[in-house]
Amino acid sequence: MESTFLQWLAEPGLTHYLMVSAILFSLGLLAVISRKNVIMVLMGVELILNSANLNFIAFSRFTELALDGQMIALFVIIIAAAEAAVALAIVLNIYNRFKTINLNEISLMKG
Amino acid sequence: MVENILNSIGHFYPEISIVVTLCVVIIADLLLKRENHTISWIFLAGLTVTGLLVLQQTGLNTSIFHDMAAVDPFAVFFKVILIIASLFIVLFSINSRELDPYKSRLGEYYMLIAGMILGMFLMVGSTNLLLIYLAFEMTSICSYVLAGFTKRALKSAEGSIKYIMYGAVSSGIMLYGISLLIGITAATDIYGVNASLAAGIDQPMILYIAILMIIVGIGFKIAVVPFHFWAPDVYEGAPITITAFLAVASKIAAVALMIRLFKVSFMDTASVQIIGDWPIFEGLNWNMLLAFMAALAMIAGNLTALKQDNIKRMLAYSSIAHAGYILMGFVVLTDEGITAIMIYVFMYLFMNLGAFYVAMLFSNKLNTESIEKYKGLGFRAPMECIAMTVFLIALTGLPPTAGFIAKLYIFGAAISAGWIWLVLIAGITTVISLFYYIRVVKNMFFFKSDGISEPLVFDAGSKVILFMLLIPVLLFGIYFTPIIEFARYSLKMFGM
Amino acid sequence: MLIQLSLIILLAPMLGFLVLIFAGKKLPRNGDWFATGLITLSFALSLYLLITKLTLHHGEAITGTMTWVVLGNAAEAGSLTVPFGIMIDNLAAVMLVVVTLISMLVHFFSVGYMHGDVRYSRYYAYLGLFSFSMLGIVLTDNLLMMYIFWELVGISSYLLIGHWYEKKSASNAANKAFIVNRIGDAGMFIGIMILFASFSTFAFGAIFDTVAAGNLPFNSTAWLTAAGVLIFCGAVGKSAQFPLHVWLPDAMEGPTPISALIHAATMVAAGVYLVARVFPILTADALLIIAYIGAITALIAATIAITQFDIKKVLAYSTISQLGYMIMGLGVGAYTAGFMHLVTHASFKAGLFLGAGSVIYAMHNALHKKNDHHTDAQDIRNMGGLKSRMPVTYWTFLIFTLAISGIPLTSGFLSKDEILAGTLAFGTLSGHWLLPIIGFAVAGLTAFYMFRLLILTFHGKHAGTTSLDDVVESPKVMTIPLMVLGALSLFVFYSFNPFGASSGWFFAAIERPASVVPALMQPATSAVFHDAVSSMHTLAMVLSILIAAAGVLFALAVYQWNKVSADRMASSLGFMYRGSLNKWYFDEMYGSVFVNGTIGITKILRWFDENIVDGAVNGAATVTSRISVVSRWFDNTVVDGLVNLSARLTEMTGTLLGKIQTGKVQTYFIYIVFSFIVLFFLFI
Amino acid sequence: MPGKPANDKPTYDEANRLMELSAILFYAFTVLTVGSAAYMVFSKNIVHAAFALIFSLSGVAALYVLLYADFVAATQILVYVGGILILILFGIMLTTLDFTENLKTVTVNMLPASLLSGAVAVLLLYVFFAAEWTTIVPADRDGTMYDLGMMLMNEYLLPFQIAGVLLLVAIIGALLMSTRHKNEP
Amino acid sequence: MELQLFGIGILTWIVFIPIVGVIIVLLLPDEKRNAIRSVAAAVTGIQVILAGIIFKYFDRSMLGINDASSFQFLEQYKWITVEAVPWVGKIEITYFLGIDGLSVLMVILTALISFIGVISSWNIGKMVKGYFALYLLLVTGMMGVFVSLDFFLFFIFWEVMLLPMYFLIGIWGGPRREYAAIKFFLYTFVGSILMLLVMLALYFSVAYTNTATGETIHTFNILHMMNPANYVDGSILAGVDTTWRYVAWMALFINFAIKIPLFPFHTWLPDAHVEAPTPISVILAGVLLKLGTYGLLRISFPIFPDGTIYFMYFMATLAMISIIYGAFCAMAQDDFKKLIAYSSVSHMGIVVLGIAALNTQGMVGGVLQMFNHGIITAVLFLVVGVIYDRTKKRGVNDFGGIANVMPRYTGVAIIGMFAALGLPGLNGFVSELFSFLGAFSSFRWITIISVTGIIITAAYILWTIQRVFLGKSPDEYLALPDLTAREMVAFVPLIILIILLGVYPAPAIELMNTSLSHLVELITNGGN
Repeated sequence: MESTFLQWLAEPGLTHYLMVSAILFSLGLLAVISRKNVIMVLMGVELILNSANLNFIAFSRFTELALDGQMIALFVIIIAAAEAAVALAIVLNIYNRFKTINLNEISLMKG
Repeated sequence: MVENILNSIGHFYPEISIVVTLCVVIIADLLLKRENHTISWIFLAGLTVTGLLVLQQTGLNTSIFHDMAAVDPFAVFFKVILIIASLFIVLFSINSRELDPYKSRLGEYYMLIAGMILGMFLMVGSTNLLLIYLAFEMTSICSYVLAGFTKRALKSAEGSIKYIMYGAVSSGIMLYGISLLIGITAATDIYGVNASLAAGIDQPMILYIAILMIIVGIGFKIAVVPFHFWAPDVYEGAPITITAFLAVASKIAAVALMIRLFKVSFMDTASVQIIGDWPIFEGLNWNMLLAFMAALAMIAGNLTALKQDNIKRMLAYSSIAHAGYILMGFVVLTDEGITAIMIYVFMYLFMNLGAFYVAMLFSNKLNTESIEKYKGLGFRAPMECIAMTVFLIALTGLPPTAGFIAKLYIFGAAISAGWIWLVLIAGITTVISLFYYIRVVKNMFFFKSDGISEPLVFDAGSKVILFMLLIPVLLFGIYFTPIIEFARYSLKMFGM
Repeated sequence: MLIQLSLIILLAPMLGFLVLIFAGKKLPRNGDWFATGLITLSFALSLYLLITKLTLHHGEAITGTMTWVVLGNAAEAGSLTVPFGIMIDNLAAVMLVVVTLISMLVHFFSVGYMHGDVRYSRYYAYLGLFSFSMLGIVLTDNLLMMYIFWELVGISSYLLIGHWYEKKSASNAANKAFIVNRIGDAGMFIGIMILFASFSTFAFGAIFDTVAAGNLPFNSTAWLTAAGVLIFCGAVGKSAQFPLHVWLPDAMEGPTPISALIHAATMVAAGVYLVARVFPILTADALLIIAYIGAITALIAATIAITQFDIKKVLAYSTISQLGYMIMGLGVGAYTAGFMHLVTHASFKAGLFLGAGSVIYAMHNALHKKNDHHTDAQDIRNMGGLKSRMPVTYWTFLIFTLAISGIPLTSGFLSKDEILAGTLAFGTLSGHWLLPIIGFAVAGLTAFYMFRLLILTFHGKHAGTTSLDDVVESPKVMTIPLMVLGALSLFVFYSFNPFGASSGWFFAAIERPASVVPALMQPATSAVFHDAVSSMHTLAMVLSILIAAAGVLFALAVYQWNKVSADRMASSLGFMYRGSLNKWYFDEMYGSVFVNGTIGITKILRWFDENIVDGAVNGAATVTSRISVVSRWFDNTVVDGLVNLSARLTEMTGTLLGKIQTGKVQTYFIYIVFSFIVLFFLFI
Repeated sequence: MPGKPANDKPTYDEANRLMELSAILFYAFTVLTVGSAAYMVFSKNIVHAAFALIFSLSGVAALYVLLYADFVAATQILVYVGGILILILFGIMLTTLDFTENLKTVTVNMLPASLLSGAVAVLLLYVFFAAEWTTIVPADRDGTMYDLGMMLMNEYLLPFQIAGVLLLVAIIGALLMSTRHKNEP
Repeated sequence: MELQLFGIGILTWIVFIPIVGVIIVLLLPDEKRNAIRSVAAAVTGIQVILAGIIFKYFDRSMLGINDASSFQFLEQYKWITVEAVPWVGKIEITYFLGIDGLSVLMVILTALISFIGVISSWNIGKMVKGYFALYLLLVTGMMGVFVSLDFFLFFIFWEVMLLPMYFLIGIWGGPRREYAAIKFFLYTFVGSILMLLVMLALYFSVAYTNTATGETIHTFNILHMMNPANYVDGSILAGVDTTWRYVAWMALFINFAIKIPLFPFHTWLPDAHVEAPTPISVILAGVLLKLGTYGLLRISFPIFPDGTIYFMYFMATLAMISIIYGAFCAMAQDDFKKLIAYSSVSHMGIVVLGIAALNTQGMVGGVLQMFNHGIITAVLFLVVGVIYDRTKKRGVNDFGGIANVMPRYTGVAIIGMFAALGLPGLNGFVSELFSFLGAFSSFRWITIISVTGIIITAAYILWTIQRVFLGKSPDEYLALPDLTAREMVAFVPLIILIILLGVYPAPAIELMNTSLSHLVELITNGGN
């Protein structure tokens, strides 16, 4: 049993990569939920996107998905860039209006 | 290869037209730079052309760009709705005083709307998971910016940051779900996903997680409980034209996307017994999940709306509730249900836009969105208030308005499939909804305005737009055969 | 022919009502001549009809019907025709004459008595309505129509009692009369429904035939008894029988001629008429109940009458007592005697009331002249010595008093004697000896209190504070009716034998109908009963004369000769006296029982202690208004409260859900992830 | 399937050694990626966090290389490290007035956040670990650029074009949000 | 029987002529108040004339109820038709109007009360145009419900009444009008939703086969719903005595009970009545309440005979409670209008008791009571309105001695009150009599207890008469003017009807006899 587990450890396969991506995803989620700073939240989102991309690449390597996975990952990177640009622009605007980028201080509307 | 692309382009004119419009708007904006609404009319013309091109696609049932997207009656139906909504939004924008300080930026404004329309067109047509995500992001990114378009207004700025944060996280989660779905099925298009699942579900747990994560993303767009939290804040903050657009167009587009995705991917084609029935894969009871969410949406949306004073926020919660009613049709898993959804969104389009439009007219004159400030308006602007009353009772679902027909079909579908508990919840929440809709009416008509009593005068143009919305709401309440026929005809999806 | 005639009799007063209500004030003399003329016409025709009926059509009943409503599809089973019909038998013919006669006399009397009243024509209009309704009761051939006219006399009584509605006491009395009557009527209605539900008909004849054929309501004799007793409830209300007798004394708030007509002679006798009408279906049990109710009523009312000082109240209780007699008579099976007492009582009691009216009229005018508005014109303590000033009134009054006391040579002796004989016979047949004992006791009491009234009013010295020099005899239009009634109170009109009526024309005309109920439930048959009566007749006669004489003598001893002090007697009887004076606390009891019903008997007792004075509390009204307060509370608090509670809950949930909407995006993320996990577990 | 088939298969030993090597590299990069990511999440200093993210994303790029996705790895480095992160750093600079004070960022909702993220992590890890995968033998590739290029111009033409529009729209949108206009305050 | 004018059936005329009125009223300028009022009066007057024509030509011997061929003045046109779809069949909603013995009296009542409502609305001065537009819309709704034979159409008309009523109470009402209006709206709306659900369930359960084309057609036609043969096998409401049928019956019953209103669904009524302006109270009590019992008879009873029989005692018990409870509550009220409102609860209880008996007498009595109660409460509310107009007071204890001051008014009021009290010779008696008689054959004890309600009724009515009309008149009221000519126009027809139907009800009973007997037979035979 132990040897099989060791052997499993020694042969990084699809599961390994998926688990790395799972950890990245959770860390991203944690950052998103817990950090006050908008930019930190954005960085958390980038982690989430990267974890998804890692999945795509891993699947493209280990399943019949082949290059389609890589293709999707490329598009995701592009979209992430676009989204980050817009997000940062909005952050700048927020900063101009509120003089803060702490998310929990920006709540005029509730209820 | 090349023929495929060339053929596809032949079936891609509406989208191309939108992109062209987008470019024309930018260029025109650069050239004109005048603070009037010329740009609006140019955009309106572009949209009209697009609309005509959409209508030309009637009857097509084909796949384009290597199964990336489909052009089928189902997509055309939703494109028609989206175009109608967009046309109205442009007309609203022309009349909106709120946008006046930003007149010099109308080019960007329309360009972003064009981007959204493109995204939504792709949402209703795409059959590829990548394109779905792309279209989704396209729509989102444009709407993030649009929500903050009146950026000097603090609420608008706040709305846009909340929107993008929420949206980015939701779409991130959805992307993760898509990655898992693609991984376990080794297919990128929804037909492939279905084929793979039909061959056997190897990884049920991962599939569940994937479906749930995708629901998180789409649920965000539809603003269905429990993924709705952004909606009230964003709706309240965004300029009213954009709020209306978000509440109507992007919600409807997401509904279309969800129907296509779920119907094509997660249904067991092999075990079809009755035409029009959707058997789901055994053990994959996503309709129960949706029923649960629909019930939550109806309850939470309607109850929370009770306490709202800002008309936009109230309508936001109301639109959350309406998302619940729409999902009810989804739960039924028959073509009945989908027809009901299509009828619902068609009716919803007019009545919701109408309500937002009147709210905008009042906001133009009174500079307020508070329902309390509507007191006595019934005597100062009788026509608008009567129209508002009609829109609101249509939203409640009272005959003889379109809203009643919408509810009738949704309830009917649910009853015929035996979802009695869900219908009961829907019924009770409908009664509750009456409370807050009628509160607006009450304020308008039952009170004397404090001090001011001179009539509010609206120009003829704005009245024409009002009637363009009012007449369908009343007409479809009495004679709705064409809508039903249209919806039934549009049930056809490519590949099904 | 006779049917058409009866229709004219019936509708003539109605015509008077319609004309007077719409055009009364425009007619000369406000139309009193018109109404009086019409009723005189009715009377004349009734008399003709009676004679014709007795001579030409003695044994048969004359009927005529007209369809009122058809229910259901005529072609289908279960359809039903509701007819309006007229039936003239001897009972009805006699009753017609009684009603029209008294009514006519009252019309005449009122010309004097009501002269100058604010609503003079309205008064005559209502009299017409009453006469119409009463004649309807007499003429009808079915229970439904009976009930309809029954209610109509109730409403005319209500209108007339409340004639002087500016007085709170008058409108209170009117309400009380109607509502108490309604209680009885509701019972009667249920009784009618029982019969109708079983037999699908209202007609007396058809019902009797069906029962005779062996059909029972819901196949049970208990229901038949119930039907009888419930219909009798109507009579209990209308004839002011215990326990619904409380309204009649209050009804004296109405004009005195009305008291004479409605609350003495005719309407209250309708109950007796009703019992006589439905007699064939009354089972032995029902009859026993009826007899006892009659007896109790007679006794209670007589004991109250002894101590009253209001001249009209004394007469009112006397009326109740006499009605009890009649009911008891019918109950024991002395059918003809009971009905005969109705007829004789009608004349002398109407006479007594009109005489009292004459006295009150005179007193009132006298006091008015002196500008005395405080002295009660109806209190016998303020009278006395009127004999010389009002001779006609006095002498007629004396005749009536003798008649009611059952002194020989009067009509009252004849009928009362027969009833007492009947009770004695019933006692021998069934062993219920209490009934004759009460009967004779009441006879004595009647003689006593009537002579007390006579003496205190007319004899002796004037007892009041102001002198009554101005009292003068009433005008002719008032005294002539008194004289007519006085004449009619003599024996000769009913039987040529002053000591026995059974050989007279009346007994020949009115025969006890045969019972149709199943044999086991039948009372003693006519023949058996008749034999018993014959054997007891002499005994009854002797006893009744003796007891009446004793009563008269005692009254004379106390009030005329002052041999016995009334005050000492009162104080020695103590509790009995107070009870009688306070009408046995019926009003108070009705008020208190329902109010404090659930709280317990202690509170009732305390209430007795605290409330000696008659607060003119309308018992039923108090109860119901208390209950209604509770039900209003229930409505506002519980029923509405539940609705409001759900509204409140809805709102609270809304607020709560609003709280979730914190406005902080990161809190929303928590919700998303949390719902994600929850949904996942729901999903799998 | 486009792309050249792998001709020369490695011998068993070579394969074994490669496997060991790849395992070592995998763990090394995993530690780098996850470690920097964790540092980023928990770091109080936002600039440090940004640099930690650079390391983490570079680690991901390295993992891409291990997965034979050379072009994607290059893009990752170019776009992320060269683009997005610079953007983020600029963002930090522009929105921070006083570098000594405001670099520290506070956390909120730490307890529910860690509980929920932990739960998600456990859930995902368990599910992935428990899953039985039928993987195909990884096909070694020389490079993916050619194939990707072909696909981009064929099957993925539409997304490619749409992505272009998306970028255009995003750029204009970003400009709209971040610039001041002439008559704006 | 068909009557047409310009090719349009008389029922369409009578239903939609108020809509013509609405348009004319809206086109008139605000200032021409008298013109607006006259248009309303003319339109409702025409309705009365049309009702008279219907009364004259109505064939008293035709069955109606579930037999399309024996309905009269029938109009049926295709409205919504969706062509056949494989798994559902054809879908059909028709414009289907017709009357039978059950509805003809209600049509006449509606026309009459509407007209009288207009007359008594004459002195409403606030926003005359809006008032009459809404009023006429309301009239269309009411009339439409009584003549629709298609459930969908029925429902639309049913709901069309809601909003005008809401506004009429809410804008022209008393101080607590918004509360009353929303309460009315919400209660009724809850009921409507339940009815909507049942309607849909019925729709999916009922399909008939077109004999000509052989198509299976789903329809909202009420008459088809009455035929057990039309229920699709396995559908939710198929079969007899199933749980779902009982549930559906109950849902419908709650809807109608709210409208009637039966205890415990009645609490909207006093509020609505108190706050509504007089003519609206007249309409509300005179016509709207009848919609509830009419609905029971038109829809619940014949479509669900099994449920009706099953819940017979339940209905009767509620009716009994309403009779007694309503009467008690009425007695406790100080507000004249509230008193009458509660008396309506009591009197409508009698209707339900009668119809729940499921025999001819009870049914005839019940339907006649619907008509009579409509007339009587109309009079009573007008009575309150008159005194309120003059004194701006409504408390029963505020008055006294009015009889001396306003004799004509008192006469009218007392006739109305006596009719409510069930005095023979006036119409209320006849219908109460038959209702109770019928009920007694079916439920002995419930009826016996209910009958005690008439005692309480007598008590509170007499007490009210005493407090308002009798006694000495306070000085402030000595100068009150008696009824004006216009007020007399409103009162006289009603008073005449009260007396006429009290003395000779046969003309009214003849109208409905055949149909109601057929209805009873239909129910007792379980729908065959």
